[in-house]
This record gives sequence, C-alpha cells and structure tokens, in this order.
Amino acid sequence: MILVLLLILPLLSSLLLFTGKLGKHSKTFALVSSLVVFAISLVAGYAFTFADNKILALNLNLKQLMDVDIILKMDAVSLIMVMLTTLLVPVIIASTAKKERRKPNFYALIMLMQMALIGVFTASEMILFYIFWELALIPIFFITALWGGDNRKKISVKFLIYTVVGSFAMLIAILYLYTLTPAPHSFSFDSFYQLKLPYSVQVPVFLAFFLAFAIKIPLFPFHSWQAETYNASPVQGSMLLAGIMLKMGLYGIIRFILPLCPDVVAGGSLIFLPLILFGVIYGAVIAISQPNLKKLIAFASLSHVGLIALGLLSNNHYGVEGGILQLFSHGVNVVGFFLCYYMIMKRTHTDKISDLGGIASAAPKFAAVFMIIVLANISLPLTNSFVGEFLILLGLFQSNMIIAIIAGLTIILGAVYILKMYQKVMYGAKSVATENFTDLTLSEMLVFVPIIAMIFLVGIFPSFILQLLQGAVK
Amino acid sequence: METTVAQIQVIPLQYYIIFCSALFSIGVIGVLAKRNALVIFMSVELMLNSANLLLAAFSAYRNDPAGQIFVFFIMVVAAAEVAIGLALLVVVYRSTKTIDINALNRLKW
Amino acid sequence: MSELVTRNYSLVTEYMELISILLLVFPLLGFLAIGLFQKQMNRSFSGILASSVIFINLILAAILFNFVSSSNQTVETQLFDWIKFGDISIPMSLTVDRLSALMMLIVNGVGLLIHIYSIGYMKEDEGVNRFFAYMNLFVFFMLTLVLSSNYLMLFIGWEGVGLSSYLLIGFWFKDHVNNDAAKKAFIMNRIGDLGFLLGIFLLYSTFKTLSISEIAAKASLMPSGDLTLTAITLCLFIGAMGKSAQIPLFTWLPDAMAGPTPVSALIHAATMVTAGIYLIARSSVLFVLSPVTMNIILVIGAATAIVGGIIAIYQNDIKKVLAYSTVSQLGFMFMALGLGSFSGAMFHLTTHAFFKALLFLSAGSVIHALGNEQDIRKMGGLRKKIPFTFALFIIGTIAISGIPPFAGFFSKELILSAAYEHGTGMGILATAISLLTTLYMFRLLFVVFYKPESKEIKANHHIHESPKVMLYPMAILAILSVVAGFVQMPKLFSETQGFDTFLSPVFAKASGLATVSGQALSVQTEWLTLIIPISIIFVLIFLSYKRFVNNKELAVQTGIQHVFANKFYFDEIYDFFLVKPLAFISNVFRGLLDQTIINGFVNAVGNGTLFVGKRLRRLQTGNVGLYLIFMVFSIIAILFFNIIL
Amino acid sequence: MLSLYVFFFLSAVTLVSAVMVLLSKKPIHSVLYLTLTFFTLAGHYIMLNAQFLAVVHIIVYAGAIMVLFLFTVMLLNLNIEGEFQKSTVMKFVAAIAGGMIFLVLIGTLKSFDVTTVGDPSMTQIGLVKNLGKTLYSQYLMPFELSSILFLSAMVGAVMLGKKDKN
Repeated sequence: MILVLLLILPLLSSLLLFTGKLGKHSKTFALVSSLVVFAISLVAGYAFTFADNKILALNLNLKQLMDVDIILKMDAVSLIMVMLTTLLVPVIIASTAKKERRKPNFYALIMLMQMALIGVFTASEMILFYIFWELALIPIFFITALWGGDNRKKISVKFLIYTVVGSFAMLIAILYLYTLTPAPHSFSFDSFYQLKLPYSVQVPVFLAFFLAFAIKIPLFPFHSWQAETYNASPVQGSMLLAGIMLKMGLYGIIRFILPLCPDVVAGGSLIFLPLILFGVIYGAVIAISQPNLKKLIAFASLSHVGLIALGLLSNNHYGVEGGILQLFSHGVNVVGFFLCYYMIMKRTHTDKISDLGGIASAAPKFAAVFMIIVLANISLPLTNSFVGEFLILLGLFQSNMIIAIIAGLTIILGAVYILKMYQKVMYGAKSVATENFTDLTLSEMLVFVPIIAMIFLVGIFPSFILQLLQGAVK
Repeated sequence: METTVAQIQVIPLQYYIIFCSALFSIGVIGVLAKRNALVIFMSVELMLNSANLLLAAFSAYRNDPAGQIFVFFIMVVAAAEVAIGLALLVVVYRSTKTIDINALNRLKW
Repeated sequence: MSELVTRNYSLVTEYMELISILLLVFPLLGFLAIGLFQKQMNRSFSGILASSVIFINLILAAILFNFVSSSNQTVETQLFDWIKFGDISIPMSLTVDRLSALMMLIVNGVGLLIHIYSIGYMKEDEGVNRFFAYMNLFVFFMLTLVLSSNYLMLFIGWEGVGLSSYLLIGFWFKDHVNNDAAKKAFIMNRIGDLGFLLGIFLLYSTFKTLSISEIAAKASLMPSGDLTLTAITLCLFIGAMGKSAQIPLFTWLPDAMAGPTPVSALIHAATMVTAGIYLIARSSVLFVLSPVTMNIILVIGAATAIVGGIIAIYQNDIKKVLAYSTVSQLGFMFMALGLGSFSGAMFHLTTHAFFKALLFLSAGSVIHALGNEQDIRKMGGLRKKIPFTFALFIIGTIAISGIPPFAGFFSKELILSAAYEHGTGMGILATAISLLTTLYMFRLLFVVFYKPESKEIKANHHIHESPKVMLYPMAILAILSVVAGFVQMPKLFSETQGFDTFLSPVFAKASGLATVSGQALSVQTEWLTLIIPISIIFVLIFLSYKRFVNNKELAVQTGIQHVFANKFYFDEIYDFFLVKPLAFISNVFRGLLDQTIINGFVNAVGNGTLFVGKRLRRLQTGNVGLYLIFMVFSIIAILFFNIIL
Repeated sequence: MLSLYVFFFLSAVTLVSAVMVLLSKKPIHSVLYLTLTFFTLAGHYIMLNAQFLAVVHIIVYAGAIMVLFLFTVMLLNLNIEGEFQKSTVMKFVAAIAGGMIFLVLIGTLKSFDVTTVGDPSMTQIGLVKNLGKTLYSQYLMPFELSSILFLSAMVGAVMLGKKDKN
C-alpha cells in the first residue's frame, strides 16, 4: 500500500501543478509534497526493517485485462534507491533560486520525474519497469529542452534518441526472455529469475542489457551525450540526471545483468571490464584539463559511475555491495557538487574555471561547504564515498588485481583534477567575476544541510545501509 | 444433410483458390493500371469480394460459421469504406476538379 | 567472543578506555567549536581554546602513558562497528600500547608547545581562527592514526593528516604558490596512499581481517620471505614513502614549507611525516618476515638520507634547509627500520621531533624577527640581535648533529650501532650520512647568526626578539632536546636501555622472528665508532666556520653543485615525465578522442541518418500509383519469401 | 457434376466482367460490369450453401454500393471517356505485377486443404438461424462495434459531403 502511495502522491502533485492553478506557490507546494513523499519513504524504510522477509510487495493481478501484472516490490536495493530519490528531489526543488521564476510546469515535471523514478526502482514486472524507464525520459527531456542553455533543443533530442536506442535493445531482450519463460508466459521478475539461461543465451541478453545500461549510466564509449546534456540543462536537470537518473542504469545492472547473466559476469571479466576501466581513467584524465566547471563535474561523474559499474560487475560480493552503497553516495555527492556549481553560477554567471578565483576569502562558509563536498568526491575517509570505493576496489582486487590497481589510479587522478579545480575556483586573488561574491544565505545553507549530513552519516556509520543489504546480494 | 457438404465438395477447394486469386489479381491490376479514382475504388471492391468468396468457401468446406461471419464483417467495413471513400472523392473533385489520382501529389517530399 | 572473555573489565581499564576515547573527542570538539564559530570567536581566544584542548589531551595522554608503561597492558577500546556486514567487520576501535602511547605523547606534547608558540606567531594573521581549527583537526587525525587498532582506521588518520597538511600548507591561499605546494603535497601523498590501500586489500585478502594485532599473530606463523608478505610490505612501504617523503616521493616536503612555520614544525617535521615510520614499526612483524622489503627500505632510506643531506647543503632558504634536513633524517630513520632496529628508528623519531621542532620554531622566530624574510643570504650576524633565539637554535643544531650529550647523539648512536652490527660498510655509510647533518646545520648556523650582517639586516631596524609566548615553548623543546637522550644510553655507558626496554613488548614478536642476528661488536670497535665520528664532527664544524663566517657572499655554485642546489632536478624530471604528459594526454583525450572521434561518431550517425533521409525523400514522388506499385511488389516479395521459407 | 459446370460458368462470367470493368472506357460501363460481377458472386455464395450471405451481398453491394457509385458518377458528371490514361509502361508493369501476385497467391494457398473438418453436424451454417446464433453469441461485441463504425462512417460521409459555408 505504501508503495502505491509513493507512486501516486508525486503523480497527483505533478498533475495539480500542471494545471497551473497554484501560480506563485508552485515551488512551495512542490517542496512540501516532495517532503511528504520523503516522509513516506522513511515510513517505508521503517516498515521494511520490520518486514519478515525483508521485502515489501504489492501484487495487482490484471491478467484478465492484459498480459501485464502490476507488481511492485521493494527490497533493500530498491529501498536505497527510493530513499535516494526522495531525499534528493526536495533538495533539487529547494535549490531553485527565487530570482529565477520557474513556471509551475517546471516543478510538475520534476514531480513527474520523481514518480517515474520511484516506479523504476520499485517495479517488479518487466513491462511496468520498461514503461517507467521510458517515462522518466520525458520530464527530463522537457526540462532540458525548455529551460536549458545554448543549443538545448539539439542536445536534448540527441540525448533522447541516444538513450532510446539503448532502451530498445533492452526491450528486445525483455521480449525474448518473455518467450523463454515457462508456459503461461509472464513478465514478472521472479519468473525471469527462475530462468537458468545457457551461456549462449546469456551472451546476447547481456549485450542487449549492457548496451541499454551503458548508454544510461553512461559508460565509455557511450558517454558523449553526457557532458553536453549536463551543460545544456538547467542545474536542476543536471542534478536529476546525474544524481538519480543515471543510477537507473546501475540499478538495472543489479536487477538484470547480475541475476540473469551470472556466467557472463563471472567469465567475461576480461572483455568488458577493461572497457569500463578505460572509461574510468578516461573521465578522470579529461577532467584534469577541462576548462568548464559543469563539464568537469560531468567527466568526474563519468569516472565515478564507471567505478561503480566496475564494482557491480566485479563478480565479487564486496564489489557489488560497495557499488550499491556508492550508488547512494555518488547521488548525494554529485548533487552537492552541482549545488555548489549553481551557487557560483548564480553569483558570477560564468562557469569557466579560468574566470573564477578568490571565492574562499569572500565566502568562507561556502568555501567550507564546497570543500566538504569536494573531499567527498575524492573519497576521503569518513566521507560517504570512501566506504563504497573501498569495498568496490576490494572486490575488484579480489577478482582481478591488475584492474583494481589501475582503477585505484582514480584516487590519484581524482585528487589532481578536484584540487586543481578547487584551487583555481576558490583560492588565489579575486577575479572580475567574483568581485562581489556573497556568502551563502541561510536558506542556501539549509539546502546543503541534508547533503552534508548524508556525507558524514554514510561516511561514519555506513553500517545502517550495509546492514540493509545483508542477504540482498546473492 | 451430409449430402449438402458432399455436394459442395464436388468442386475441389483448389478451384476456388485459383478463381479467387485470379479475381484478386484483376483487382490489383486495376488499382495499378488505372488513373481514375472511381475505377480504382471498384477494383478495390473486386479484391474485397475475392477475399470474401474465399472465406465463404473455406467456411463451407470446414463447416465453420466463423468464416461467414467474417465475410459479414468485411461487407460492413466495405460499405463504410465506400461511403467514406466516395465522400472523399467528392471533396477531392470539388477542390481539384478532377478525379485523376496523379493530381493528388501534394504529399511529395 | 574470546575477546570478551579475555578482556579484563577492571574499573581502571574502563577509565583508560574512556580516556583513549576522550583523546579523540577533545581535538575534534576544538576543531568544530573554532571552525563553526570562526566569525564570532575572538581572535586571541581561539588560540587559547585550541591550546587548552591539547593541554587536556596531553594530561590524558600522560595518564594513559603512565598506565601502559607501568602495567604492561594494552588498552583496547571498541567505539562502534564501522563497516560490518556479512563476513567483513571493520570496527572503529582504539589500541593504546606502548608504541602508540609514545607517539601520542609526542603528538600532544610537541603539539601543545607548537600551539602555544602559534598564539604568538599567528597573532597578526587575519585567519588565525581558521588556523587553530585546522591545527586541532590535525591533532585529531594524527591521534586517530596513532591510536587505531586496524589498518583501515589507520588509513582514516593517514588521509586525514594529509588533508590537514593540505589545508595548512595552503593556509595563505591567496598566493597560488602556496596552493600549488599544498596540492603537490596532497597528490604525492595520494600516490603513496594508493600503495597503502593496495596493501590493505592484500592484507584483507590474505588474512581476512584488518586488525593489526590479529594480523601480526597470523603473520608470525608464516615463513620468512613469503611472497605475499613481501608484496604487502612493499605496498605499505610505498604508502610510507609518500607520507614520510622518501625518494622518489619526497619533493613535496620542501615545497610544503610554504605553510606557516609552526605548521612546518608540527606537521612536516615532528609528527605527520613520521607516520610512515610509525606504520612500519607498527607492522614490524610483517616487515621482519620479508627481508627483500627490508633491504629495499634500507637502500631507499640511505639514498634519501644522502640526497636530502646533499641538497640541504646548497639551499638558501632557511626553511628549505630544515626541510631537506628532515628528509635526510627521515631517510636515516628508514635506514634504521631497514636494519631491523625498530626501537632505534622510534627513538630517533622521538628525539628528532624535539630538536627539529625546536629548529623550525627558532627559524620561525628568525623569520618573525626579520618580517617574513627566509633567504639566508639576506641574514647574518643575528647572534646579537636575537640572542635568545640564537641560543635555542644552537642547542637544536648541536642536538641534531649528534654531539654528546645532546639527544641526537644517543638516538643516532643507537642506529649507528645497528648499522655496524649489520656490517662495517653499512656502519661507515651511516656515519657518513650522520656527518652530512653537521655540514648543513652548521652552515646554516654560521650563515644566519655569525656571518657579517648583510645590507638587508643593516637596513632593517625592526629586528626584535620574539614574544615570550613563542620563546617559552622553544625553551621547553630545547630542554627536551638536551635531556631526552638519556633514557637510552649506548651500551658502553649504561646498562639501562630505557627506550629499548619500554618498547620491547611491542617489538617482541618481531625481534623473535628476525632471522639475521648481527654479531655483537667488540668494545674497542664501539669506542672507535663513537670517537671517530665525533672528532670528524668537530673538524667539520671548524671547516664550515672558516668557510662561511667570513665570506660575505655565498660562493657562486659551479658544476655539479647546480645539480645539488636544484634538488637533482627531481621536480623537472617529474614535470617532464609525469605532469606534462598527463596534461598532454588529457588534452588529447578531451579534444581529439572525446570531441572529434567519439562524439564525432555519434553525431555522424545522426547526420548520416539525416543525409540518407534527405536522399530517400526523393522516393516520395507524390504519385499514388507509383506507391501502389511499390506496395504490390513488396507484398509479392513477402509472399514469395513465404513460399520459399 | 452439374454444380461443377455451374461453377465454371459463373467463374467465367465473373472473370470476364471483372476484366471488362477495367477495360471499359466509360466509368458508367465499369459500374455496370461490376454489378454483373457482384451478381455472379452472389451465385457463388448460393452454391456454397451460404444463402444468407448471398442475400446480404446483393443488398449491400448491388443495392447500396453500386448505387453510390452510380450517384457519384452522375452527380459529378464523371462519365467522360478516356480522359486520362496511364502510360503503356505502367500498364505493362501493372499487368506483370498482377500476374506475379496471381502466381504467388496460388503458390501460397495451393497447399491449403481442409484438414480438420469442424462439427460435421453443422451443415446448414449458411442459414440465417445458425449464423445469427453465432453472431449474437460469440461475436456480439464486434457486431455491436460495427454498428458504431457504421454510425461514424455515416457522420463522416455527411461531414465530408457537406458544402463549405464559405
């Protein structure tokens, strides 16, 4: 029941906002409703921890009408992803500046997005999953195309087509698997999981899913939409994309590739892991010379999510668990990073790193906040991403030492580009653009509070998430 | 009553197939070779009818009423189609003063 | 479970556990309080607050030290489970044994003195509150490093001190030179950290635990020279190389002098840079069992000591001289570790902390007196202008040069005797290295204090002795530099080996496993090894007095001296082989590979579709008849294939 | 045997008149030949024992559809001779296409045979009673839907045929 609420509330809120009746109060309304959703997800988490079999499920049997059942399930991984979504959406909504009067539709699209994302993370039925998967594209497409920056239309169309190409590969795989399910065919995850696919079938299925997820995540070399799209979308769009939506692909790996193609994951580590690994290094290396702050975040994110994918596909349970934890952490961190970018952008109207400088002396509070987020991004111990990356690398190390060592280079490269960026942006003498830089206001600080709280909470007490995963990873 | 079926089955089913195919092909040729929209319509009717007849034949040979029911529905659709089609023809004629289908090339690239 | 049973839950241990927790809590609170209320806090108050926090810590540390040294127990404290699921369990837990008690005392003791010193030194600085916040943060992380009972938690402290070091080197962040130095320090440390991390992975994969004591217990059962152990110890040593500025990762330390001088004293001389030595001493069991690594440590330590010492002779920045001296001394400590003399390394670490901090603080006092002048060519004759500082500086110099009866002599002696036990060649090498110290230290002393006054000094009328708040801590350090050595006399003088005995429980396992036991030296040789170096020292002092005191200008460097003065061109080599190529690759990836090839390909697919669409559009002639023919032929084709297949 | 002759006769007439539909120059002639075709087809239905269909066929096609065609020709005054002809090439292509589709259709369908005979007792399926039973039980839903289709077709036709006010 609570799962239905989680889906319906954002939808209702979105519809109400679409009517435009709320006018000036749209933002407040969206914020309040997203907070309510967050509260519900907390209740769901509470219920989850006390559920007997560690699963919340809803099963509407609709066989009479069509061949699609509505099955919603929430296991530990879903719960983490839903929590991430419901945590970040209020932050994203709250981050919009008062000056930038957004139309109600903007908030409506965000709420719609939230609904679709929660749907993706809770669906336990392929067609339902696929519908939500594609539904999530629509709001972000419009957010980018309507409120974006230069070249927004071309880029958003490119993004849309690119990801849809991947989705079709996935759809084909889904339909093919459907025909393999025993006699009364079923799209439910459970029936898919019960398939024991021979290796020759696993390979094409893996390739199809992998293409879809690799584009979504994105993994090298399917990443070329990413930096452009981040750059063209409004910051809120970038946050939604980088913080939550890209996690759909990684979530997909956990949900489909790992249970359906275990032999490929176990045996093929020398085929696709080097590719992802190259992407990890590649993103970090590019970030070093990236002159544009937003694109730097994009490439840093490319590197980080690549590392998560490596962990998930490492065929080692530490890697998978670390990957799941890191899913959460990266979502929080990248949103924090974008928030900082937004604060700078709002005040200076430039995102060229070379135009900035000397902010730290003008805005010590902001400097501290930015520093914490930046440190979380380079996974310093006691910040959230350390535990995740540690486990990922440990898992990789146990499955393939060479790959772990090369992947570990990101620890160094990450420090290189992050510190270089931070130095140029925050330190040194003030530039023309940063001359009148004002420190964070109280309301801006409030937006950062949940981010920073999560950074330390997960960094110091990761067990509360790791405990959830106990047994979830087979 | 067995006789009725037997009587029908004097004529091999293949005959009906050949006959209906021929009729259908004539319809196709008509559609392709004519420029007069009206005649093209008629050719379409020919094709529909050949299909109808074949359905009826199968139905009779298989003792299955479904075939005849389908013929019935096809007639319904055909009637509706002709009504709309001819109305369209009238509209086209009003705007172009001709029923030559080659005049209707507004949709080119 | 067994842990629970064996644990002795006496009231005292519980108190001790509480104290070990408080040790971490106070500096953290200090950091948070000063950090969060930077704006509101009175400028002078933050220093007092920070210092008193460390003072309380020192008292706590002393209590713990007393307990540990008297009862010969270790205090184990479980804080909470950090990473725990399935079969992996890494708790946050503290261990206070004699080794960590010693380190704790050094960190808090030297830390306190430097905190107090900073109150005076940083008085004028606008960011003084931030400074003290960072200092407390550093102490917090350093204590975490020292107290942790497993490698991953040690890694927290390890990275944490790196962070505080980064923040403090780049404390004056308006100048990009400082920021570059900070960045360099952090990144070079991270290179080492990666090695450390890989070592942790190997440890976990091998032993299925990260607890230091459990690993030591399990490892002691393994054969000496085991390949995994060698790999582990090499990885850990890479980590130590980064943190303790060994070749090839040492170039960050001289640059780190860009930070305020108290920072250089605390972090880059006394405490943080010794973390590498601490790490290896902590893992002594592992290292003893891998002779290959020990030899590598020995070689690298010796090389670093020589290179650092030589470079130090040719430096003209007072802090850089001290920095290279630190590099050299650290190398010396690594030599000791490589020789298997863990307590020797720790002893030298301790005494070095005192006199190097003293030297740095005196240097700071000089810099303070001259109004931020660091170039020794512009100094000279300061002996009379700032006599107190001079006196303290000379104590430090004597101590570091290893002249008896100051502390440096005893600690160096311990290492030297270990070297001679290893072999005469090694002994002579070690002696030579320790003599290098004399050379650069007395050069510094003479140039700064004795040489005729330079014109800058003459022109400067504001030269003044530092305030008492700076001088008293220096005085205490000076006293320590003088007396600290007496806890451990050379075997010739005394039978009480205070330091060795104190640390022996910690290294008991390691020394039990050590394969090479050197032959004890005869009494005559020992006397020789004592007297010859000391006499050479005095010769050297005399020579450098001649050379430097009367020269008005420092001689122009020639030939190979350029190589020395430019630190063997290490920075340039790194720049050429690492930094530039990385930047180049980055640009190639970004411009060529990413934009042109990958994005170009994606766009080409899109544009290709458009292009083909434009061409195929021509098929739409608008001729319905034609469409129909196409359609019919398509149907024919479909049906035809239907027949065939 | 008689039925076989009848079949051949009807088929011949049907095909000839179908061809004539295409060959006649004037639309009105085409319409008339088409009417003839429909009548012969009705004969075929009767031969297949599908009396109801035959009747409906006559009513719908000959009665309604043909009348519509005639009205269109009449109202628009389209009965012009040979006004537009396709090129010979096109006609040739069309003939070839038709021939090919004939062959292919036969090729596809020839293998069909009545393998399973349905309920042998259902002999009089072509009668109104039997057909009605099926129609109103099994196919009730499509039947009702077809009425909606008709309604909308009617509305559509009226809408389209209506003269523009402006």
